[in-house]
Amino acid sequence: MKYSSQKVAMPYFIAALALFFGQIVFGLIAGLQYLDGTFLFPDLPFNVTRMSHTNLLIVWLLMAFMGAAYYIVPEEAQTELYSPKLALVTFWVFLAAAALTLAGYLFVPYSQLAAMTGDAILPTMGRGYLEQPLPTKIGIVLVALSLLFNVTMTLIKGRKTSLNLILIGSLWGLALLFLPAFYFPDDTVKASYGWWWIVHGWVEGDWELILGALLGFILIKMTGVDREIVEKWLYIIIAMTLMTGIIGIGHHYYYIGAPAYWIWLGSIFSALEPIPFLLLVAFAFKMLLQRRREHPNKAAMLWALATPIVAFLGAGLWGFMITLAPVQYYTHGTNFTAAHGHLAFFGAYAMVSLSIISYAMPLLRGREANSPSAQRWEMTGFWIMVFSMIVITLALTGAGIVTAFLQRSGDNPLGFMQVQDKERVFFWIREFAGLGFFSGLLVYLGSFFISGEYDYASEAKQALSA
Amino acid sequence: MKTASSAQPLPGDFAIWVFIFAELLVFGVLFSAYALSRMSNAGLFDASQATLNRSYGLVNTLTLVTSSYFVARATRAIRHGRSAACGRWLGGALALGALFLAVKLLEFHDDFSRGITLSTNLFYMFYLSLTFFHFMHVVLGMVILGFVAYRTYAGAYDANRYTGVETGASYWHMVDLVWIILFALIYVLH
Amino acid sequence: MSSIENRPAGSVAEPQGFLPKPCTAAWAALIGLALFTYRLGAYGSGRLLMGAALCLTLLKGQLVVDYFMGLRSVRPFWRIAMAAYLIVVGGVIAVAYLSA
Amino acid sequence: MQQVFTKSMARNIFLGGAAFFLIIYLVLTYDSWQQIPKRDHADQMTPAVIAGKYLVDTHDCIGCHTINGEGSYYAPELGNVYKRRGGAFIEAWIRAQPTGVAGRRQMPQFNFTQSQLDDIVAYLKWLSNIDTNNWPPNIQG
Repeated sequence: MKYSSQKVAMPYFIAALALFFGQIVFGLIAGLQYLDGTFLFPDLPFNVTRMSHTNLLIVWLLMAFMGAAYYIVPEEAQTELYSPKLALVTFWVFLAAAALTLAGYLFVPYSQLAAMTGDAILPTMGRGYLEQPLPTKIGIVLVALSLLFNVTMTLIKGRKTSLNLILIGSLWGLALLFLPAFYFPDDTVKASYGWWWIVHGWVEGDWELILGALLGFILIKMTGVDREIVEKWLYIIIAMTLMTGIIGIGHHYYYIGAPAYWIWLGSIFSALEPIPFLLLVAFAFKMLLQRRREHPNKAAMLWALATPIVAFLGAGLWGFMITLAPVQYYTHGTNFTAAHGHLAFFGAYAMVSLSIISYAMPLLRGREANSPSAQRWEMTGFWIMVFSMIVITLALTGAGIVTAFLQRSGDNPLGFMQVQDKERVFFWIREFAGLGFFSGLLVYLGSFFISGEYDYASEAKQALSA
Repeated sequence: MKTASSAQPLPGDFAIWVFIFAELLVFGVLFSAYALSRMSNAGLFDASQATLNRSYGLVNTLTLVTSSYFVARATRAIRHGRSAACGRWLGGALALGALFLAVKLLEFHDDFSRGITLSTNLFYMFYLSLTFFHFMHVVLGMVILGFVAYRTYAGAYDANRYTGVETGASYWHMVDLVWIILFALIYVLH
Repeated sequence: MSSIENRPAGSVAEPQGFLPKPCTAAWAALIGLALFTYRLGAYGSGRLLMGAALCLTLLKGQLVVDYFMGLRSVRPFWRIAMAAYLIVVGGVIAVAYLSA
Repeated sequence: MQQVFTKSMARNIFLGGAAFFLIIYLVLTYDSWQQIPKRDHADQMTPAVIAGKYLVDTHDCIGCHTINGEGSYYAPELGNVYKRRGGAFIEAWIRAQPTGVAGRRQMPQFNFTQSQLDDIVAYLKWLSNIDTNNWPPNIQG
């Protein structure tokens, strides 16, 4: 850490981890409700559990991205943050808004929440991931504007590296792509066509740019590889992302009422969407091989290298399996999609957030790296979480395949609940893997409470005596 | 002399070749998709194809091939250091590119006034998206060539420095190559 | 951008005599082939005719690759890669049309 | 020697490529916008349909159900539920919730009025007539 204003990243990272914890708790409840439909009903209906689970995901990722931006932008620009105070105020506003919204979900029936918050004036509620009441949505825009103002002003007065341009540009993209959240036409087909501008635009477009920038930053810092090489790779990767991903949005348009040509265009372009993820894997390992230093933060390196791999599995491989129109005809709207969503969100965005936290938190706490025992805890948490998430993915995939065969095909297709009953074994596996993930998360969080820093001298002595 | 020349790298900046191969891959997939979906709809494809005015396709083929030839001459000229000639050839190529666009727009206008859209049938879906996708490549190619021509007039290239010309030229030839296949596939084969 | 001074002079020498430049000859051939393909399409249908049109198209493609792009004078790998591309695409088209 | 793959070249490809595909997407979206009202019979969106849609949104139906495959996978597809079950069944079903059967997934009681139920059914009926390229594969959704 080179600039004292980078410290504002710390509350963002801590809040991100706390919200992450909350997300997993709601995930466990939702998983249990799949098995016991009366669990916590009617106090916590499934839809409320689910929206809490998904909204916490988005908020903690945004927290982590914002923290990362406040950490990276000054360091890249080689100047103090324009206004650390504004960043801190923004943090509290954002956290309070998130907490209020969550309380609204939990304690007020959704339709009443809509009536209370003026949804009738400008209807925006009732869409996946965008369940937030109107005031929260406006709050998100204001928070984003504050972040953009702060980092852009920092950029203007400082050094303009390509990495910083990509990061700040993609943050602008993130904010702009949120604006269609205020467009919710009566025509359901147009509404879902436009809903994908946000969801696809974020996770299969703009966020991949953020992912690239964060990973690029970590790799520059940890491997000491020449910035020119890293930035050139970054441009190639994000070029491939947008060149495949923009028309690739068509793979969401096959069966929602949009014209038939999307079946061809979406299939072709989305089939190419794994390419940038593959490039990301190649990039990360190429940088590792060309490294000019051995960074003591092994845990951060592990996160950074695993991110592209798991992202490739989740977004690339699992996405590819269901992206072609003839396949999606049977898997659309099944747990196969949920399987892909889980591994892709975790592998790409959760893991890159945890990577930057793993890299930056020790520095924010005044040490280059945590003590080896803390790192061992962190890496144990890493393996448990990654393994558990892969099991969750496989279980959901199994459930999705069962639906595709029993409910979607054959001469005598079964009804929805009949098929769900036959998938119980997969939902049990998912729930146990979820508990595994939760324990991994506890181990991971525990690593933050192991004190001490990386001691070069004793490590060197140990290495020599071994 | 022969052995020395065969060891030459690809003309122009290597980055453009990555781009060219990626584009060829996408067009290759699109062409294959067209051919494969015709398998089960041959009658529909042939009947719809018969409504196209093949002459537009021919004129555009001749235009683009000639334009590509001009660009080849421009590359040749700059390798000999004749930058004024290079600029003239590039200008001619750009004019032909504009002619291509004009003819194509005329054809699109015809199509639309016949009430044809992407949703009319599978053939027109492919016909319109393939030709429009290619149309956009011509536009992009002209932007690149225009930039190269401007740099040529500004004196940025000579007998020793002409990577830029080769880079733009390579892209333009790719646009030409794709059209040659597209012309046969969409307008001729049935 | 660095200069390219070590290109062999032979590949860029001014042509001597009355023979047209290779790219001019290629252009003339391309124009002729395009007109011919057009005529084939207007003439009728049938596997032989269409097969001929497809082959001529691939030949035109290779002419562009060799003489316009100038891949005749670079490492053979690239020229072969392009030829392979044309053959694969042409092959898929041919198979699809034959089994239609 | 030729300069291989400069950073500025990579950046130009990124900017040019992104702009290029964005334009193509905008053109396609323009066309889709013309087609969608025909495919979903927008002319049949009566005030009842629109009111029903608003009720479906503000009760977060897609928090458990899917509509044309979008939403969550906890409860059956609603895009074709009108064709699967018919209006009378849907009304009766919504009124009868929650079933309270032990262990079975529960749907809350929303206390809709009769006219609200009519609106919801009108919306579900409109949904079931959208041209979704023959999805879902069968009536089970």
